[in-house]
Amino acid sequence: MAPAEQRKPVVDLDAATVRFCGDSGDGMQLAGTQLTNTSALAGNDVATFPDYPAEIRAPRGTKAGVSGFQIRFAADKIFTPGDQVNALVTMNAAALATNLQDLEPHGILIVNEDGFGKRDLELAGYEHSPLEDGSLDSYQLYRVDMTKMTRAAVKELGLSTKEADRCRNFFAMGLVFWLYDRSLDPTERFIIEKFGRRPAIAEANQKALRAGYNFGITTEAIVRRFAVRPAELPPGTYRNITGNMALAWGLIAAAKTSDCHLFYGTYPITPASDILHELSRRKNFDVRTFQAEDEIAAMASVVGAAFGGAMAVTGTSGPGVSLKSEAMGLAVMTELPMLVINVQRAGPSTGLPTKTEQADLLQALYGRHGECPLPILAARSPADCFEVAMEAWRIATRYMTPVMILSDAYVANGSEPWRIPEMGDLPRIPVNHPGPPTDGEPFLPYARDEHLSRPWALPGTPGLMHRLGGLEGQKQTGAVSYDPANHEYMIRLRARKVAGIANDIPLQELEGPESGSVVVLSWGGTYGAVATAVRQLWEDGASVAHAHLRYLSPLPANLEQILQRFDRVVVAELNAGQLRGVLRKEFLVDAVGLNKITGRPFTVAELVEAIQQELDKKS
Amino acid sequence: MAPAEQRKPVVDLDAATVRFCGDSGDGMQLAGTQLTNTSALAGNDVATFPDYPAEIRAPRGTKAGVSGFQIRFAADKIFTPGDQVNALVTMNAAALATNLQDLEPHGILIVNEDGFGKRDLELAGYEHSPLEDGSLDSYQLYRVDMTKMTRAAVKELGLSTKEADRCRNFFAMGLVFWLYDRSLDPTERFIIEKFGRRPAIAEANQKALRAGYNFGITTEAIVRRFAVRPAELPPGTYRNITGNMALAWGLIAAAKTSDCHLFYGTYPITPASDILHELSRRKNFDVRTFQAEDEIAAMASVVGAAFGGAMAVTGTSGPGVSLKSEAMGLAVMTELPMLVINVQRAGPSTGLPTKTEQADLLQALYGRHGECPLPILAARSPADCFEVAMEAWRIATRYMTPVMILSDAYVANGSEPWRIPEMGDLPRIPVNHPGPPTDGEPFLPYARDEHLSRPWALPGTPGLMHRLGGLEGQKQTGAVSYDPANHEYMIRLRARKVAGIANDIPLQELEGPESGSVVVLSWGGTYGAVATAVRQLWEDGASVAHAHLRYLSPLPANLEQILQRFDRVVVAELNAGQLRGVLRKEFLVDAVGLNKITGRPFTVAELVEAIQQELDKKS
Amino acid sequence: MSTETALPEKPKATDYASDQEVRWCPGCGDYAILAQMKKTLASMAIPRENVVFISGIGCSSRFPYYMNTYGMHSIHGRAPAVATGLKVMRPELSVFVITGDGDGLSIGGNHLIHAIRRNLDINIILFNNRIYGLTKGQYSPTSPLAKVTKSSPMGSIDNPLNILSVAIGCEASFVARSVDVNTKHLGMCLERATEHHGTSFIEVYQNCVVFNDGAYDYATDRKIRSDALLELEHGKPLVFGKDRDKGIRLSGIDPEVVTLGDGASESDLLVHDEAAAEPSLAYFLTRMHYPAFPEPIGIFRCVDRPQYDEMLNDQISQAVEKQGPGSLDKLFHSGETWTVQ
Amino acid sequence: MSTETALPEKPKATDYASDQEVRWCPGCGDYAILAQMKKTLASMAIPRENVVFISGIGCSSRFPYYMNTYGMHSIHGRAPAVATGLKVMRPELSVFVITGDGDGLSIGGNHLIHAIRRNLDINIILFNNRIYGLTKGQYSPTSPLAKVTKSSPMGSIDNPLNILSVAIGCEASFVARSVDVNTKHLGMCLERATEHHGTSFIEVYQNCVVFNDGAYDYATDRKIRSDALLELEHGKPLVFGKDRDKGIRLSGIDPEVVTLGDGASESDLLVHDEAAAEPSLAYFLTRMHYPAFPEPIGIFRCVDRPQYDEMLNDQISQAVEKQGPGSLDKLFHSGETWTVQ
Ligand SMILES: Cc1ncc(C[n+]2csc(CCOP(=O)(O)OP(=O)(O)O)c2C)c(N)n1
Ligand SMILES: Cc1ncc(C[n+]2csc(CCOP(=O)(O)OP(=O)(O)O)c2C)c(N)n1
Ligand code: SF4
Ligand code: SF4
Ligand SMILES: [Mg+2]
Ligand SMILES: [Mg+2]
Repeated sequence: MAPAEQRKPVVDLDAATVRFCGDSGDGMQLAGTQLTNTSALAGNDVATFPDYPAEIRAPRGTKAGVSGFQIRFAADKIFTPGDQVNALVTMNAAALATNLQDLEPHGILIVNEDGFGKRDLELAGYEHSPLEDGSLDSYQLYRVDMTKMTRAAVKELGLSTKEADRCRNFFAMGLVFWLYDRSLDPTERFIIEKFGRRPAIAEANQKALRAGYNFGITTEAIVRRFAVRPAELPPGTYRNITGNMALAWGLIAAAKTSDCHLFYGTYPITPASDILHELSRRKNFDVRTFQAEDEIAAMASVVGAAFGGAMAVTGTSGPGVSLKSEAMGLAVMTELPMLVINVQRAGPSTGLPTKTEQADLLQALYGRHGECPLPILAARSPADCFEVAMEAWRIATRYMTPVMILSDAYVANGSEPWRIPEMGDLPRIPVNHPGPPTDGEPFLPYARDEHLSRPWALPGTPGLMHRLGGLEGQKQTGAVSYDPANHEYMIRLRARKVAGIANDIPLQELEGPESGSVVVLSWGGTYGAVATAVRQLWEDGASVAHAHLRYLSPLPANLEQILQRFDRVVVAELNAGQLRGVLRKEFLVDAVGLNKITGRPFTVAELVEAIQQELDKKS
Repeated sequence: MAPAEQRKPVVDLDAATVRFCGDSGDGMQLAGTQLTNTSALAGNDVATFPDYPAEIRAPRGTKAGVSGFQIRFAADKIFTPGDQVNALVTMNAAALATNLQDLEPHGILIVNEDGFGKRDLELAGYEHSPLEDGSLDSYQLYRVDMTKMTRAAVKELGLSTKEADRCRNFFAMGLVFWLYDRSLDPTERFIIEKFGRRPAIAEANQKALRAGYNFGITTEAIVRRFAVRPAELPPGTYRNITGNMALAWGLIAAAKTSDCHLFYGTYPITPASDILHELSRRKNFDVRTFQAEDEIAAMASVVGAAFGGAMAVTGTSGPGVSLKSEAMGLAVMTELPMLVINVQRAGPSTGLPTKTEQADLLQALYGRHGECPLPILAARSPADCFEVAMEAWRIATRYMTPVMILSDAYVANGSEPWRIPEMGDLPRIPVNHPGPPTDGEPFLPYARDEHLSRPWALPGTPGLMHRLGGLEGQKQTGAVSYDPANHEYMIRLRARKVAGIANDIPLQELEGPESGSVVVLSWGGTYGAVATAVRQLWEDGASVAHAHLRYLSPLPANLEQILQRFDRVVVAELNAGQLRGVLRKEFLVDAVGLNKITGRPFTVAELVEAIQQELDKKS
Repeated sequence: MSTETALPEKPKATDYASDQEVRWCPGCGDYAILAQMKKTLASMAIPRENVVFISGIGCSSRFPYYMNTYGMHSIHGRAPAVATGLKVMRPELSVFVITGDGDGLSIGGNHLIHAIRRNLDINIILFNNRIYGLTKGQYSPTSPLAKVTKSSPMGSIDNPLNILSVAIGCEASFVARSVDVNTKHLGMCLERATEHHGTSFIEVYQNCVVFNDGAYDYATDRKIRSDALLELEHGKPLVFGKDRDKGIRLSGIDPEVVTLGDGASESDLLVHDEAAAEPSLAYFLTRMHYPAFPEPIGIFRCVDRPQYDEMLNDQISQAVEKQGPGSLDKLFHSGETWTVQ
Repeated sequence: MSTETALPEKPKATDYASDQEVRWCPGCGDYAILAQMKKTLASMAIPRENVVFISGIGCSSRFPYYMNTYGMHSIHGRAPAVATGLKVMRPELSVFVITGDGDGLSIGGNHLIHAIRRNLDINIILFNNRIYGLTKGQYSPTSPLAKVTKSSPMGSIDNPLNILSVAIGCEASFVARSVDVNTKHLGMCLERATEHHGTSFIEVYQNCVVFNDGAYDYATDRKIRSDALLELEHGKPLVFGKDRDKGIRLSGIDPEVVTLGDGASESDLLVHDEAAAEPSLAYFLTRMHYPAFPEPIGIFRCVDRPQYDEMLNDQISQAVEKQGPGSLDKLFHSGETWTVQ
């Protein structure tokens, strides 16, 4: 509901970026999610960036405990949650201290006054209160005593103050919803769904929400509000979706379209665990999840499940991939189809476990002993995870090979609108298993078809009994063989098989001019930032194109030609130059690296500036 | 003793290549080792290539059970055990079937007749006996009934026939010793040492040895014998040594010269296990070995031992390195000095576990999640392992970093003469541990010295208490830090530290012309074959040089200039082109690959031919 | 051989032999176990295509190559995990894990205990030769203290694992022990294990003639074995000895050896109950070591416990019953959606 | 804080606190354990520089950061192996391993049992909150069957590991159990563990307020805990209950609960003997679970066994005695050598 009379002027915007930040316990992730869904429902394009600490709940009021959720909603297609925040909502001093630098000059700053007590200021490292010392004068500062007003709003419900204070995030939402002219309906529906069983809590949250909204209407302090028109999205039904959710659903869809039973063997690890959580809830979709004792067992179980004919998938993050490497070698030798998902996080070792990075590409390519190649795909955005999952399984089954999927914390936890496909429209993934032999000929488990892949013969099939293993096998028969020539033949064959996939994947697409001075290459979760940066540069007529790679092994057949058509090749990635190294090796191209390794995504601004520098070098 | 009267003519040779082959139970490895030592003692340069099956003891008489030992002894410096065999001794039909192809045209072929019974022929896959069907006419075939003669020789000692037959290899040795005019003394000394406790056996072996020798003197069949002059080796005292032995001794020497206690934590695996066996016998050298429950525990134990101030070393092969990768990441983050030895074998997965390969280089470089660099050295030959071990520890301690040493099955099991150093002449390896603080300043575990390395402060030191870990640490303090800028700073710092080692290692040496048409690059165990091939090409005045890399990360500072001075860069390696890829990436040089992945070393001939082709392209 | 698809009416052991030549050392105990396995499957007439042998790495782990069934010679120590993935997806198959004392207890110890505690319906056969065979003779987690081997020249200082105690500690539902050359007894154990639902764990004393020859002489030597071993029989008192004149009695809470006749009669002896709900007795039995005690062989424990694979698949059916077979179209449209024309 | 090198005469708990701010959830059981550890070290006045805490990954594993001693927050599950390398090279240090039910029993289970069977002289403290805390609430190897968690929405089907049974199965020389909030008792256990030579294994019931709150209410709730727990005392009969009117008696070979008075007197009860050579009694005690039985807390077992680190270093000294300190020059020239002028 939006109140009838609107006393204050509404300014139209193309896009707005809002960030909620506060203590881990303040429910900021929920506030962000609600604003996201509401804006999506309002027809905006949206992009989000949740950012929370490694600690489950660091002590209240500490910087370490600050949790934030940023959302950008727009009237046009957008690819990122935005660099700078237009409106920053901070629930306490620590949140202000750690987030202020991202607020645009003269931006809107809403603070929960009561989060700036003596202790709060100390924990945040403030000598004296920034609310008092004028250091915030350059912003549109709105001091709101959310605690008091929330308590007042829910008074007659007789909750404990602790319970009452838990409603504060709804007050903050209400205020922001008013500020950006958002409907309260979706959130009110959510409240009923979520808290229906505890009516008092449900009502309290609702009251807090409206109190916040009404505060906006009545307060003298805030004089204008904003509106963002619906975006022109392709027609269809949409939902908001996170990367991990899209990946999980993509796996289920791939199993369906290939008539396989889905097996997900894994060991929990941030930021991959949500895939397990989602899949374990989908048992009625014929999904079996196995929480193994460790990643090695998870990988080994996947090899066993694949031997049995399942769509066998494992998911983890960098440390888990390191542990899986030996068993992945077995997967390559047995030439069974399976998927290995790496939701990358900042390394090395334990690194920054909740932060994002793209530094596991070389490990995906070379992280196993011996010559041990496998195909690698990377998802560009939350919704893209769905397609990547299906495509990876298509390749795995057609080429009888493990396939690695690279995601990252930014893609996995971020969300965006997803145009919902009709299952009926999704391409089938054909999977064949040989039946009992009819010709009396001995069965050859390592015979090859036109894709150089071997038959997927399943235990239980009369007459096809065979043994697989990690020792080198005789071509065709697969029997253990120490024949030197056969070893080289098999090494080359496994490599040729993977290389051959290049003829079975789309040619590399290029956004922008077919040729020119600079082509920017990117892969994985940096798509949005790079695409946005390049578009901005186009507006100044820059001669720059963008090639975003989904296929990292093998590389698309036309990639080399594309690179040759530009004076300069720039590779943007969140690592020290891993794809850049691969391109230098493959094509002897003197690619320039545009790298960031801070555990945080690229900002559009820094990309624009860096690419501009390359363009300038040229002229 | 060599008998007084020498009735038969002696032909002088520059070098001779002999191979003993027979059943795993026939004692061929021992025969080869004896001829090796004897020739070394005679002043020849020697090189050996033991080759045995993966099975412990495959069934008698089968091809799978054939074990061989090849040795080349020469009057000049040699680098390889030779491509083709001048004299082949075969104890049974299977051995003949699997080894004949390596015997030179018209070569000497000594067969133990009684190893060619009906069953033997079947197992070897012969329709009818090659001794009868004339298929061996082109060779100098000598049929000797070793069994009968050996039994006769030891008759009066009253051994069981089983025991008697076990002496056959000594009969074979005796004959070969006569054929190449070798002294029996070393072997007789060996017999007394080895079998002293069982006099009957000792005497039997001795009798068999002499019987073989005397058979040579008396037989009408063999009309000439051969002699190989002592080689011109640099003055000094020599011994014959295998790669694994040299590596083990190098580790002990490094511990001594750095005043550290040696800890070797490992899990057995072919072909690395002999390092453990040797070190576990050296407890009186203050060497502690820990046979862990697996490779992960081995690696972790090494991190713990390094934290405690030990010279901590682990050794394994490819599959073990795959398992260690996660813990190696911790080693890199904690910046503690330690050594990780990979005695490479043919992969991927279990592959060909007893065969040699160089396919773990990219794993050594990139096989860990995140940006996780460490220095890598490779040994070129058995004796070189000693120096490499010491140099690796020098780097590890000066730069506070784990260092990877690459060896391979060929280097590890092969042997060559080693000029014994004086411990007094070996360079000291300085190691410092900070003492208790005197200034009252807080201790900074991640402070940096001029090499960018941090202090190695040991538990037990008052006032230096600190915590290490896998999470990203604040520069200087090492305290856990989620600061984005600090993460990038630390990632770059760890990389700079390793890169900086390039200024602290010798410039790359070049054998041959300073510039010209072709430079051949190699690393690890292929040195001998490549060096020999290049020397042969020099004799035809070819413009080819050879650069053999000991340092694979970082690469020597002058390597790029060297490559630029040649029209063509050829990279010879026993993999699908791993170093080649690194050079392309680093220097954008269009290097040509000269690759072999059969589980066997290069032959000189195939290298000469391949390099010649490159030279021809040029002209 | 994998060409003739049909198994004869009365299959013979040879029907389960693959065409691969067996490559263990002459005299290796593994031969006897292989022979018994083929006999057992033949006697139970289990279709070859429904049998899968999963092994790790080691001499023992070459076993699958020699069986004309499905099989995987996987990687060191991981066979139980491979088997888990296979079994939960294909519960109808009979899955065997073949492992060694190094493969199963050293690098693979964790997978072993987790498979056992989950009670996955597989059969795990551990060839215990108390040595690392394939890597040529290092001590293993079952090598006795002070054992001199290539890697312990002054004697091993690793207190050995008593694997059956550990298995009981993990509440194994089926635990047995047998001896490679005791063919009838081994056959019986293999058959019982195959029939059991849940994880069947069998330790087989296996002689490594090359690197640990004679380790089990006490258990195989005609002269002493009847005093050194105690053959467990369900419901029977714990009697042993050449003349069956000795037995095991409880003194306090610990077992003790008594000679029947002088002061002790069969009625005083502990009676074996493989089906006891509490594994106390089974635990005792695992603590008995020669020479202080005779070492029990046979079925220590055989009880019914819910099986992991069964429970997992039951949850699937329940979920389908409760929520109906999942429709992705429905799922995709669940929660908040909006439509753009 | 690591600047003032000298420890005061009578050190206080705070002397062992690092300068790092503690970052567990408010109300987490880990706080209580941290407090007791500092108290214990202070009361024993162990020099800070001689103490090393090695942990894996998990909430519990952040422990070392908060102690002003040496420490390493290693990687998931590997702390016992890290500690092994450290302890064998530096036997004079007191080395503690801090681990969780996931870190120590899931991914790290194998290292744990091998450390225990080797009897390395370290103290392993397992914070058992029966959940994966740091990864936000998946079931762990100690979560009960049917436990509903993020990864088991229909209930866990993994039969939990009884870690103390497993430890006893590995012949642990010191086994204890305590409760996070039972501060005095926990302090006693920590002190005994620190004094013990050999691997000391302590399971601490720890409450995860966020993801598994109340898992141990029965053990902490004043009203029931005295009936739900049995406090072990060496040499004393197994008595428990608010009015100390109940006890444990042996029936056959299994323990049973009896009420003192009606037909049973203290003299019928099992008497605790933590030093018993055979771990039978200790094993029984690990099998007792609430509500069928009271759950024992305290020292289950404390016996002397040779320690791995000691034996290893003894072999070194023996070797030096027998063969004399090794001379590399001699070694290099051993066997066949020859000289070229
Ligand atoms: C990851 C890995 N580490 C080590 C090895 C080397 N290896 C192969 S088998 C084996 C132990 C074999 O002992 P056991 O399991 O007792 O089998 P056995 O040969 O005695 O039958 C080892 C250490 C390997 N193949 N892979
Ligand atoms: C190799 C690896 N796999 C997975 C993880 C993710 N992870 C961190 S802690 C943990 C389990 C924590 O549970 P527990 O050991 O019980 O500690 P708690 O947090 O409950 O104290 C997991 C799965 C990791 N850090 N490293
Ligand atoms: S080494 Fe031992 S276990 Fe292996 S095959 Fe030979 S005898 Fe059997
Ligand atoms: S999540 Fe649980 S275990 Fe972890 S800190 Fe919070 S309360 Fe403690
Ligand atoms: Mg064994
Ligand atoms: Mg836990």
